[in-house]
Amino acid sequence: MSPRRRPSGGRIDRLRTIRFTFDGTAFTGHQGDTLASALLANGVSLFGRSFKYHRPRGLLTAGVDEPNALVTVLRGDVREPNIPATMVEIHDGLVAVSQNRFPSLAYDVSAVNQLGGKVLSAGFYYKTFMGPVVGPLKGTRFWMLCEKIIRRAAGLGRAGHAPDTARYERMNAFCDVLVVGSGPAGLAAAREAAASGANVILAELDPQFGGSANWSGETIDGEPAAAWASDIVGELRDQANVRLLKRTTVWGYYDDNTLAAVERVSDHKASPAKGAPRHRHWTIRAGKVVLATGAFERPLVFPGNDRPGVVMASAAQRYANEFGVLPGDKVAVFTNNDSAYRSAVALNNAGATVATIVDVRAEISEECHTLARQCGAELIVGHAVTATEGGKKLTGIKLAPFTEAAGALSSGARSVEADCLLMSGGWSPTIHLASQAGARPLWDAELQAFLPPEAGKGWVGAGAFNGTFSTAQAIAEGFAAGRVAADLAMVEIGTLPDVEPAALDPRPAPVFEIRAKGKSFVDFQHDVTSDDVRLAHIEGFVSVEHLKRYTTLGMATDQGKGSNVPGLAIMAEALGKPIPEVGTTRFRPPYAPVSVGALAAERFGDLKPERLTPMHDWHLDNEATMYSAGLWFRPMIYGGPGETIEQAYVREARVTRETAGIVDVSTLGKIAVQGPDAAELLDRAYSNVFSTLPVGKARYGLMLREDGLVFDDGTTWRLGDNDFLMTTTTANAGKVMQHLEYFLDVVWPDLKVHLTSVTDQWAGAAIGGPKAREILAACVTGTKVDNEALPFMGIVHGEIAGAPVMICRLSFSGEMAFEVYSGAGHGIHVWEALIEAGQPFGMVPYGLEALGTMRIEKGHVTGAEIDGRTSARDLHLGWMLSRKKPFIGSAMMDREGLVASGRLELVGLVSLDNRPLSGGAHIVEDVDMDNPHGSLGHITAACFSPALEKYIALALVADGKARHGKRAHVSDPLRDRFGPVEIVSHHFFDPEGKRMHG
Amino acid sequence: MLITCPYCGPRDVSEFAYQGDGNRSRPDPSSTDLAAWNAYVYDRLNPAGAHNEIWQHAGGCRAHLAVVRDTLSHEISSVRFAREKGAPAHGRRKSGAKP
Amino acid sequence: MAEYSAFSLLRNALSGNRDWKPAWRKPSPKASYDVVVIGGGGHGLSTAYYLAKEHGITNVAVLEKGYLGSGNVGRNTTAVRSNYLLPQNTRFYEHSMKMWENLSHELNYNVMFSQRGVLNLAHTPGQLDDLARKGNAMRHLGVDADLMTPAQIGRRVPGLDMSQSARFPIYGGLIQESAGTARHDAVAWGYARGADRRGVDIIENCEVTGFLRDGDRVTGVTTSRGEIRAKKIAVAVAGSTGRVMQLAGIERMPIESHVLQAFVSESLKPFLDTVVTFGMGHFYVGQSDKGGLIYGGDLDGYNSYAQRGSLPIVEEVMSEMLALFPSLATVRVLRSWGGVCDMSMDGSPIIATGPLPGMYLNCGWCYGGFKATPASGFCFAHTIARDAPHELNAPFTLDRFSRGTVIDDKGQGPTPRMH
Amino acid sequence: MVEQLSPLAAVFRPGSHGNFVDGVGVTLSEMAPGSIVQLAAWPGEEKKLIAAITSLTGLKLADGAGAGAASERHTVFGFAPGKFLLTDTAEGLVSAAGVVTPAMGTITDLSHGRTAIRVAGPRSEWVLAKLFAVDFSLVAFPQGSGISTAHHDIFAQIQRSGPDRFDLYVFRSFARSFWKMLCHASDEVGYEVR
Repeated sequence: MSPRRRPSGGRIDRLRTIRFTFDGTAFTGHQGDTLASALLANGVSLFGRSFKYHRPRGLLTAGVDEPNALVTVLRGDVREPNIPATMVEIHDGLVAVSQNRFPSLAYDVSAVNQLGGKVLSAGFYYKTFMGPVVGPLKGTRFWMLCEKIIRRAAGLGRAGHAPDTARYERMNAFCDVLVVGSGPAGLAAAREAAASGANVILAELDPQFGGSANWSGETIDGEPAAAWASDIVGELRDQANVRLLKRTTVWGYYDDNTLAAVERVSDHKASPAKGAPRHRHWTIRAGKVVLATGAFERPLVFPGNDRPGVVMASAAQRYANEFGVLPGDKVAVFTNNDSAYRSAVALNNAGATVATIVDVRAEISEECHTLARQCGAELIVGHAVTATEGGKKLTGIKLAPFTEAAGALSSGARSVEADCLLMSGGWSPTIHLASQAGARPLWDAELQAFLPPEAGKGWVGAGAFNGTFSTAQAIAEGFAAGRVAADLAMVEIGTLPDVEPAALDPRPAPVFEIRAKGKSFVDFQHDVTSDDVRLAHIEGFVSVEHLKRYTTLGMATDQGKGSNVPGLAIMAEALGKPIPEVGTTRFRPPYAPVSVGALAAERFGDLKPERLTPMHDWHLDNEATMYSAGLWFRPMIYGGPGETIEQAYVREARVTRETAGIVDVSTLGKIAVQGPDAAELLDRAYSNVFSTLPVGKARYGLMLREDGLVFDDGTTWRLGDNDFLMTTTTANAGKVMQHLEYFLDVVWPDLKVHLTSVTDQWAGAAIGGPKAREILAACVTGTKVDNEALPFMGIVHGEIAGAPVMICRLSFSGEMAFEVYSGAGHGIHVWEALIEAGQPFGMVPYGLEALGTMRIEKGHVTGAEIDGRTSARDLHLGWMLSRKKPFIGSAMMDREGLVASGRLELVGLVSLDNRPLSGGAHIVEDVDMDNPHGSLGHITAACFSPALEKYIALALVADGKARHGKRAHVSDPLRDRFGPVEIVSHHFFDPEGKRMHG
Repeated sequence: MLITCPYCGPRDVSEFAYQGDGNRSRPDPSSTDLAAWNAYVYDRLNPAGAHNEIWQHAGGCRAHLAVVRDTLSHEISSVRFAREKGAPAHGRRKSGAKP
Repeated sequence: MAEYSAFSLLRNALSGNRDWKPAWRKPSPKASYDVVVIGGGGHGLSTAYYLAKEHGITNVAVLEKGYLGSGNVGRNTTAVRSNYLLPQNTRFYEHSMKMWENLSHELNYNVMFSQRGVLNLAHTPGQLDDLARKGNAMRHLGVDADLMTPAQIGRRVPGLDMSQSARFPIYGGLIQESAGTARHDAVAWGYARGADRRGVDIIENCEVTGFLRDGDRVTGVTTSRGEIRAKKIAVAVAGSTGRVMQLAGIERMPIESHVLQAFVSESLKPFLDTVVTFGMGHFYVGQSDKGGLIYGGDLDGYNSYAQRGSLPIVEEVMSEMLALFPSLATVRVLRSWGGVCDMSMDGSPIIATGPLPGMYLNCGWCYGGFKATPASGFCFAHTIARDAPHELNAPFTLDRFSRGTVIDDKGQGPTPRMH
Repeated sequence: MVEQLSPLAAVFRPGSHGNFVDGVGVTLSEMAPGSIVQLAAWPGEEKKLIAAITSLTGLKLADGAGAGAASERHTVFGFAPGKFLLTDTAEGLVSAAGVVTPAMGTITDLSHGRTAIRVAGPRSEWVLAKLFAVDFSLVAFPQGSGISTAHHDIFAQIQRSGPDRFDLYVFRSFARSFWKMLCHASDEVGYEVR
């Protein structure tokens, strides 16, 4: 048993010894210990270094508000930085290291920063490091040089770069009542709500339920409070309508009572159970929320208040009562309120000597006198601590007479030896979630604290959250809150539970700071001192937000849980205004830091699902290199051995134009447009006319946006009078669907049309080339495919290898081509039959690159040209704009800016130096490699054309059509490619369409 | 935020797609009044307070909903199918301008 | 007022830091001014500063509803860049960039502008071509831009998932080395101090409640601190444009107010010196000099003035961060907040005279306003002083929508949430 | 007739997986009905359409959002105003559905376009709650009824076909990704694929 561990008491299991290391040293602790309690038990007092001055720091708290004792937990190569030691449960094999120190925690060279003293005051960096106005360090350079050095010193823990292999999961939950916090108030609320049959979730951030009942030392109805709590938890655990979540921090209160919580499922284990996550991110939609989140004890601000050994009084009590650990042997207490007296008694009961209790108040209650006597302490009222002594560990304190009214010290200083100083500056209710929910806190001058306002619409509060510091009252409020939340009629609570000992007076003296010589810390982690707050005042940064931003007060990992109110109080004093006039802080999520992994949860490592065509596996089996197109995967090329991408696509395109090729077009968006007004809808949505399209035929259509610019294109097939199959581009399938749905539902609700996404219903294969028809004829049954039965844009129904197919003769490649649609479940079957039929002809499968090559040769547009800025005329599609009817976009498409000269128009380019062109290269009249300028436009797509045996491209060029036949240059400084091109029509190949019309 | 879809019941905002200002009325399709079209396509009511909006339950029944939602509190005071009465009636705040 | 320097810092430290003066005065509003600027954010303050400095107009008041800089200047993710596709935008933002480079000297206030580079990632060959198009467009306007190979990116940005098995593998990127970050609050405070030193009255906690009118002309404002008359009234309240214009009787604007969330992680030892953006979603991340990762993503996607975001976007942003940096799963989010963005119909701002006589309008910054702060103020001041735009803001008119001369860098059309 | 190929074939691993030492929490299977058809009524024609469904399948459908029913052969449920998903273990339902006249509404064959996955077992609600922001409790989601929802990009229609059993219809192209997510989510409770 270590020197500071008491032989009995607390929730730790002394029969179970756990081994862990801290900074490489092996330690032992017990089941139930936190890293903080275990190290404390081992006599460790130095836990970390502060941010700016690298001052040595010990444990200040026992919970989530810890600003000092931050560690990095290592799991193999995976680092988890900045975890408060108070929140780490030890387990066998735990490896933790301290941070922000070099070379070691005990000897940190950056501690020299403390010598900077007042030069490094708040905001000093705004006033210097600007450097010279001229010379090599002008502009931003001097600052950036300084910044390099600053960045080397900055930061707390170090993040690792090894991928985290842990699991994170998300869980959606719904309940009638969510109770946040399981202290006496929360337990009472949960019990009452659950008894009514309501679905209840009880969330507790600690590893065990009970809150203060676990360490208060009180008895409730004759039973130790911890036992009382565990009885209730036992009851709740057996109820089907109750879900108990421990190690669960409710960190966010979002709109409509959506609360976010993170459950640390496996952090306390050496390894998680199979399939179990490390963290589980709960999204809880609650009917009502009971906020029973308790309160934080506040530090007092006085010189040396950050020396290791100075600890919050309630935290010391927790260490003694909950963990059986004494934070010191010889204890002093410094307080402005009654609650610390109970802490002193607790430490005394646990075996510590309480040397002195220093109280700023001149007069204290009889109970406090009794308690001081009970723990054998010298009671020094009307005094304040003015300094702490010792190096990296407290050895004593200095005190002096203090008058509360004047806030002034007077002579008569003395010293007291102590290795631990308990401090208490009053309590701040944990109102963060209520604040997130929009409540504006109210200052209570009696309690010297911000209290939540009256219950909000979605929540009700109970216990210390409300500023109710009596356990008996808190239980009564919990009971009432449980009934309110469960929508039950209020009943008279019989008698208050009998809590011993009786509650003390909760009102502290309004003393926040003892002004004496030396650094007095307000924000411990960020080293913000009371002088920094006053400097902010002198410089006019007096609103609470300016104070925070200028001094960084409250911006540390503890988010100002302890420092906000003292900081405000010091500013208020400087301004000579009451605290509420300085302002209150609005709390934002998260209440406590949350791992990014937990929030990414089920999408960690799987950001987006993959969309696969029915033929996906075939492509992979046939050496396809896949290309991600949105969520889809499509073959880019089918690479032969040793082929480059260019060789592969040129081969695929060439063979297709010579004999035949086949490409998977299943990704095209497909929308079933059905109903008596289907044709009318299409007439309104497309710029061209569809109502005249005969059944059994397809037509190419163009859609504009309302603003008159091009939206999407595709073919639409008329399968019946009232039955159309619309195809869209792959990329815009979802957008087109939403666009049409919007018009049908909101603008034209009278049209009788149903839209259904049938993209996934159909597998599509486009087969093109001079032999395409012969290949089809060889495998299609039930229909002819000759010119008569299947003219250009005709549709037939038949079978391939026994599977029903629908074939439309249309062409993107410019060849005689057919799109063969089959049920997706028959996709591979039909595809393989087509491949087999094509084999005698030497047909090849081709990918997106060859598809792109052939469409460039034909001058067909895709998303690269339909980029949201081009008009139909820019793309030479003006002929598709019907003059016979209005359509979406028709009213806006002729605005002056859209018909002005100088617009970028689609052209073709031919490389005149026989070198490749690239998408994204710009076009200029005269090349200037050193100072590129005068861009006329840019290349949208480029390829080597096997049909033309040239490098060609499509481009958008200012007044492009007028430049046909003229020379220009590519200017691509990013890829150092410059060279001459000829601007030509975008119809490079077979402009009359002889090949596809056959 | 939860939106209570008249068909599907209360659902998380992530299931819905925002379609913007529900106060706009589309000019007659054959109208050539460019000012009216400009107002319809580009101008929006943008009140700080109750706002008539169109949302689509895109991750659900796909119906478009006419929603009245407060842009300061995010509180929703009414939801109905957009197609039932076309665009919702104006419930917007009066201008605070002085004459 | 004393100049700031290392020397003054030392001298004041020796006297216990008791002799500093307020960074700006706290005057009461006068009855009238030559120019009243509504909005004490970055743009309003810089406008006032340049009115005084460039045009000698010093009888100016800046009216701020809350505390100075309480809007988007203190809520953004601090990136400064000029990597735009369309020349109107690139020219304007590049002018801003040049102003940033001397801003600390100009203001005698270290705004910590750090040209650490902004890197856009490409995840498909097509995206890389798109970035090349943008980078070449920048180069043709004299703006620096370079493509990076995956190997170069891997060396520069530790922790990035460079594997080919990534769901969205990295094919390359476009870097603007001169881009970077600045300390956002310092920009507001520096301009405030600079304007104040030139005689501008900065009036905090002064909410405009209405406009004084003489026919169509605006002649002043009513405020929570009384009536203030002015010859010219400049509105620079991006985020609240809808609200303020409504006070002037203008109900409809080509603007929607949307909330954008931002996040900061706990402080980490700096490892990310470049601002990185993801190409398969809306995500960007940088690391501050204090060590916090500052990052954000997409708009929440609905009208809001609440400065409060929703949970689905939080999850989305975090998953995008891990798609790029899988090792950061153990890093913890410290704070999140929301800013209200003026989303315009084409994603570009409006800096113009009007829409009422006597009024000048600066709005529609979407989520790109911070980096524009110097040029916005510079151009707006010019527009106010001369009653005509500077050539840099000449394209950013209010009538460009009806005329069809929109400046749509993302090609999304009149769908503000998509810009 | 040519048999449909399942999009799950490559990732379908029959047997027990995950943490199944204490028994399997869920059983995952592909249902592969012969037919999946969408029926959609014109405004005001919904009752007639429901009657037609009854005449076709013998299933009685309550009036109201999401109402559904099932027999050995057929399942049906409403998933949107006036819209129903109807399945048949046999193929060819779309041609039999001629009882739905054009005056009533439309018929759309989705037999190939949707993949039907069954999640059954005591931990079904727990596993599905990981993926969907929907209250799966029996009170909120009664037996037989159906809903439309989404898991991020993946749209899903779900029918509760038993106290501990849910039938999910997802777009075929997403089915493999979805199946992998489902298996991953089921690891913790142990699952059997069959």
